[in-house]
Amino acid sequence: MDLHEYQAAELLTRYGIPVNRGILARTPEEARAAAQQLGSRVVVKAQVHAGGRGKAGGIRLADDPAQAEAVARQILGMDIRGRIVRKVLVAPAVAFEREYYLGVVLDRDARRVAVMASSAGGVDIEEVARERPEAIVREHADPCLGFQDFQARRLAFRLGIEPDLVRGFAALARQLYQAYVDCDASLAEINPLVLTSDRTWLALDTKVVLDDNGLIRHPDLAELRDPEEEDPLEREARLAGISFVRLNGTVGCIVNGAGLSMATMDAIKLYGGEPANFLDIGGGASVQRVAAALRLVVADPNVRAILVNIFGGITRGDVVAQGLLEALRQVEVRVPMVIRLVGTRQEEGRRLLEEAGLTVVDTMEEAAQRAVAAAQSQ
Amino acid sequence: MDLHEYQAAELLTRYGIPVNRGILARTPEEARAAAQQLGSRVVVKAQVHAGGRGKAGGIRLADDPAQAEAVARQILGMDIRGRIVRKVLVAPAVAFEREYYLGVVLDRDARRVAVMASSAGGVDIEEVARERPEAIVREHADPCLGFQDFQARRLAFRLGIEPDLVRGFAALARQLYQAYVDCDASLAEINPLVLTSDRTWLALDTKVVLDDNGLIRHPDLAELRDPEEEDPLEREARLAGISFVRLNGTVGCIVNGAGLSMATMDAIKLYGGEPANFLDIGGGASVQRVAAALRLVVADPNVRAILVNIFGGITRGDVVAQGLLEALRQVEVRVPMVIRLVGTRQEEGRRLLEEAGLTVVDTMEEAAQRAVAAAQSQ
Amino acid sequence: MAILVDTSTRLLVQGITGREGSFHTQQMLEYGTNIVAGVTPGPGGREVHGVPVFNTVAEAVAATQPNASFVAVPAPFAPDAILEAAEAGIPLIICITEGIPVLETLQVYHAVRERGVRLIGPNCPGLISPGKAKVGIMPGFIHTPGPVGIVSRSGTLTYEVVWALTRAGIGQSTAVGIGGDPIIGTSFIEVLELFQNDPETRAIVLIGEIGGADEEAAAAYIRQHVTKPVVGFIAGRTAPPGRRMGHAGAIISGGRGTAAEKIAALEAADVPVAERPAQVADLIRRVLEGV
Amino acid sequence: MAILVDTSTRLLVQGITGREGSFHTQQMLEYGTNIVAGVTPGPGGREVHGVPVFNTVAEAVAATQPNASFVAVPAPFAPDAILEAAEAGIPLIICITEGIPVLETLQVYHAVRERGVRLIGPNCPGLISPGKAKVGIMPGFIHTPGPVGIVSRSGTLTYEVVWALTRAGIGQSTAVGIGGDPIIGTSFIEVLELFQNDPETRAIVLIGEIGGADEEAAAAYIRQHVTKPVVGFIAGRTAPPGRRMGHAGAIISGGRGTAAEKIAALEAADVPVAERPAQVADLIRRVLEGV
Repeated sequence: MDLHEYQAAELLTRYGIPVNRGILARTPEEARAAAQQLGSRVVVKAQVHAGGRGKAGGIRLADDPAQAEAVARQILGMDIRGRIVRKVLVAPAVAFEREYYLGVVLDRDARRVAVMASSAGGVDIEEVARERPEAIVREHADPCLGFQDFQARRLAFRLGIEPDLVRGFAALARQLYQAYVDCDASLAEINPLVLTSDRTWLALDTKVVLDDNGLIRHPDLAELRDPEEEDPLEREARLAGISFVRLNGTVGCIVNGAGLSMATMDAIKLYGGEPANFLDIGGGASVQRVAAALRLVVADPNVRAILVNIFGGITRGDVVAQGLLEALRQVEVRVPMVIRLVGTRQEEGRRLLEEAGLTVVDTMEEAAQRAVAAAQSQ
Repeated sequence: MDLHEYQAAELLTRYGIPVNRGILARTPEEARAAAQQLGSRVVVKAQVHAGGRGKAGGIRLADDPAQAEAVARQILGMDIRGRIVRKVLVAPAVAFEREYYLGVVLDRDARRVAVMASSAGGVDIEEVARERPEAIVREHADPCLGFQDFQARRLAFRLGIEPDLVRGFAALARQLYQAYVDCDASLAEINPLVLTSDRTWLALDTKVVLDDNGLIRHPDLAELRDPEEEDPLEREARLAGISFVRLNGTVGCIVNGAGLSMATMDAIKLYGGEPANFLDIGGGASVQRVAAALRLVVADPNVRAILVNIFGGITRGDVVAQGLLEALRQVEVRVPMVIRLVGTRQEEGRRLLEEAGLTVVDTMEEAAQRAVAAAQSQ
Repeated sequence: MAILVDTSTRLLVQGITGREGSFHTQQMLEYGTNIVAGVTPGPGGREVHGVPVFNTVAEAVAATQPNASFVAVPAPFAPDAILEAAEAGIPLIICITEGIPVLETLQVYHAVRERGVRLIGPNCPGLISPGKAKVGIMPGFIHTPGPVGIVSRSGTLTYEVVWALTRAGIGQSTAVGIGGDPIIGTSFIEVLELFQNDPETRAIVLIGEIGGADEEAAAAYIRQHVTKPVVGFIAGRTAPPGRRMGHAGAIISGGRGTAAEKIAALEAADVPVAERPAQVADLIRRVLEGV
Repeated sequence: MAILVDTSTRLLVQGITGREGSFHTQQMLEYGTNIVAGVTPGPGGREVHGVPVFNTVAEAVAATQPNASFVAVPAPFAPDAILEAAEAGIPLIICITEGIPVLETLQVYHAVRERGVRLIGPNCPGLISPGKAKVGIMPGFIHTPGPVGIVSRSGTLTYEVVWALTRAGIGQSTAVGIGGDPIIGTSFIEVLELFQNDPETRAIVLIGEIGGADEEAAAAYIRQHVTKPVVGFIAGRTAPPGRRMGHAGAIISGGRGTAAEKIAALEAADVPVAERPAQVADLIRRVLEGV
């Protein structure tokens, strides 16, 4: 789950990290008042779950309250990568000497949490990672002892940070790590972390992503989810326990299992079609889930055909078939539908579906071919 | 550092442990008011850093506020093992079905923290430990993962706790362990932990001892030190960084190093004397420390002779001697004093002391014999 | 032979009284797996499908000497259950639980390794040695004994491949679902090593997905250490780039993890990669005939 | 020969710019110890008594290849310093710092063990192989080379015994102060084993104190594994019973830890126990002549 910048800032502040927090505004007038209150040159930043805010024009400087109101008016309502900006953060514009990068993330390959830092902070950090990987230093936290002070200092020394600033940098890195671990984060990042002109550390922009699986342990953090930011379909999917990603093709997919879902999409592509979505209904194939999945797929106007691929496994084929039929009674489907069903007693299930006039096929390949053909003939 | 029962109760409550907390009272009238407020039969308990409160009459039941006032009057001012009772805790008298014991302590031999429990809680737990060690079950916390839930449950099952009560007991044991670790405790104990007549868990008496070395990490806990409870001499010793334990003999000791201090006491005893104290001035032998040590020793009216045993080591003997002489200018000593001094340039040191009219000897054995003789001839 | 589980497996089921635990206990018993005990903290002395239930793993171990444990308890309790089994000395733990926070799995990962215990999963379908033992949630009927070892990060996709093999008349020695979480107890490489050393296994199928670099690591391992023929399948050729995990995610992954890279790595290790799950059966037939 | 430190020791001093670190660096250099580097986070490129100072242990290791580290940093930073040295692969760490919270030492204890590193201390005087190397805070001049190995939980009391031996003309192979904290990195037993295997050591002095059960464990070890003569001294015969650590302390210690019990355990292992420190010299002379 993504947090907004202002939420991440509040969270990291609790861990002692000095963040340039600012004031949240929902209207241009609020932005003006915020700028007035701050009494300085400000930066107005779109609060939206989309990357590339800066390049999209979602981050602007304003010299005075009037200008803050004006740029907030431009930013609010802006569409950034499909997300409408509904909030801006108004923060003091800060004079700084240098920009650093500091981030905490799981390193799957090392089976450890990695803390990474660079003296080449700012928007081009990924370019730095590609072109000068040695400019990014990293330490792996110990599985038992965590991220230790000497490791934090070592990051600082390796970046050439001056001795009098090392302790502060190390403390900050450890606070960021602690926040990451305590909150079950997937990512905790400060970019840029700046050294201000009076030689203090300040986090200008922060990013925190939480592990969805960890939210059950953190009800307070779960409440930070912003309903305004959620696509209504994605919200429905989440509440129904369905993994769903909307794409641009014409063949809607309903599959059980993430790997099989991807393989099904691959097969659609292989036979010349384009998947309209990734959709994994998870284990089993309850009426409720299948109905929710159908609703998600038919809500997409691009969908010209639907492919249902259920490898029922232990679940009996006739039970799955009954579930599908029941779901079809709840959701109106106006495009052709191809069903592929495997499971104990799959023949019985197939018969039930065919009796209801549905197209049932034996293999995934055949299903993909038929669905692609159906979509293309619409 | 010992905490009072009421302090321990407050601390453990913060960790979610249900403690029969009660109200602190400093006068009989306050005890009466507390009983009135509680509105039930109460128990009035001396709050004093001494064991065996119960057997000394420091814990009494009272049926009503008037009786609470009366028993508080008896307990307040009582001398329990040399400690004057200045506070009592007035807590509801609780009806319970069974008494358990639950404790967390470092197991030096296992190099692990041990969590121990017994269904034979109450004052006789140590007798149980001696006579039926199998009645006490224990688990060692993992150095990396801590005290795990399955271990806590296992303690409960091994005590034969009914299934519906296991989860509550396990939660409580883990909370006690967490409090122990978070606070750098040396001991965290609930005795008795009772199962009330409505089948809920309640800590009737709690005990927490903190690791003095850990207090630097816990300024809030360091503030819980009760100056009323500290012997003025022990307080002076603590502030001067001196380890000091008062005993009943006549030969006062001033030694550097704990092991050497004990060996010096052993030598005094070996030659027929009785040490008046254990006193370790720690590393080096600064004027300040030696002066403080002299003050501590001469404050004891039983002291008939003083033995100073300094193995100066790297510190030069003449420097130690000058320190001793300076300390003697600050503190008036009216009993004979035998000094044994070793260190680089010990001869020079010895000469300085002898010139000042002090008895200086070469070996610890000789020093002990002379000091014992001096004390006995007084 | 087979790997990890066979007729000598004495299985413990943790969470046996739960809905999942009870259902799969029945399914596994029906398949012929020797389930010797179950654990659920609570009233001891019960039975589930004729299997005795204990309060603690220690008790179950003392009474019934299991040599493998199937963990089917909900996510909030699963790490503790795994550690309880590991501490009790059970050498093989299969955890099907999904939804465990990854930082908890990370702790468990290192703890079980330190104790010399093998963990399969979490969030995996388990494993099956057809005709010998099933310790998992996969449908038994799609499997048939034979010479092909299967190792996969996926669940239903594995069933798909197994089903294709079985329908093509090609049996399996053992099929291992290692799970799709970012941190899993046992990686491709470790299972490949077991298959390499298993006399019954004559060919290996590796089923991967986009994300992470385990397939690339497996390819490097195959190149160096695996002499038996391996056939691959990678799901996610057409998947859009996954959610970006900030700059940090991009830095740490170094842009790896796409299907194209995984396929290239496998092909560079002489592992033919199927385009469709069913094609795996064709490729396996070819390599088996070539052997 | 000698144990643990000798002329091949290349010492790193952590906290070299501090008051203690700087003073003892000078003292150890004067004794002839080969100090190759110091570490203090801060301005690098300095020198202390001619020893180059680095910001991190990793840098110091890369530049100067130390094989032992002397940790003289204050308690709040000492655990981190020990772990930094351990992580950098330094195989022997001597920590003189006192006042480390015991639960921190406990973590460090397990972490260094896991890394195969030997920690002496904390809160110990260090160790010395007379005439070869001094890695500690003991006065060098009281020592003289010879055949007696010393292991002790105490500081100045050890000096007392060493001084008695030296004055009696009996030299020492190595004297090791293992420290008096409840948790220490290296126990009596491990040092006894080293002395047993050291050809130069012909007799061993064990100096214990009341509290804990390490002396009893050492006695049992001596009985089984030590063929060289051992002489003991236990301080605290007349000490009053220490502060009771609640019921839990009584339960866990089982009432052990008194001087009488320790002496009885040693005597049962044929270890003569001196009544006075100076008497150790007499007993050692007797066993050396008996050898």
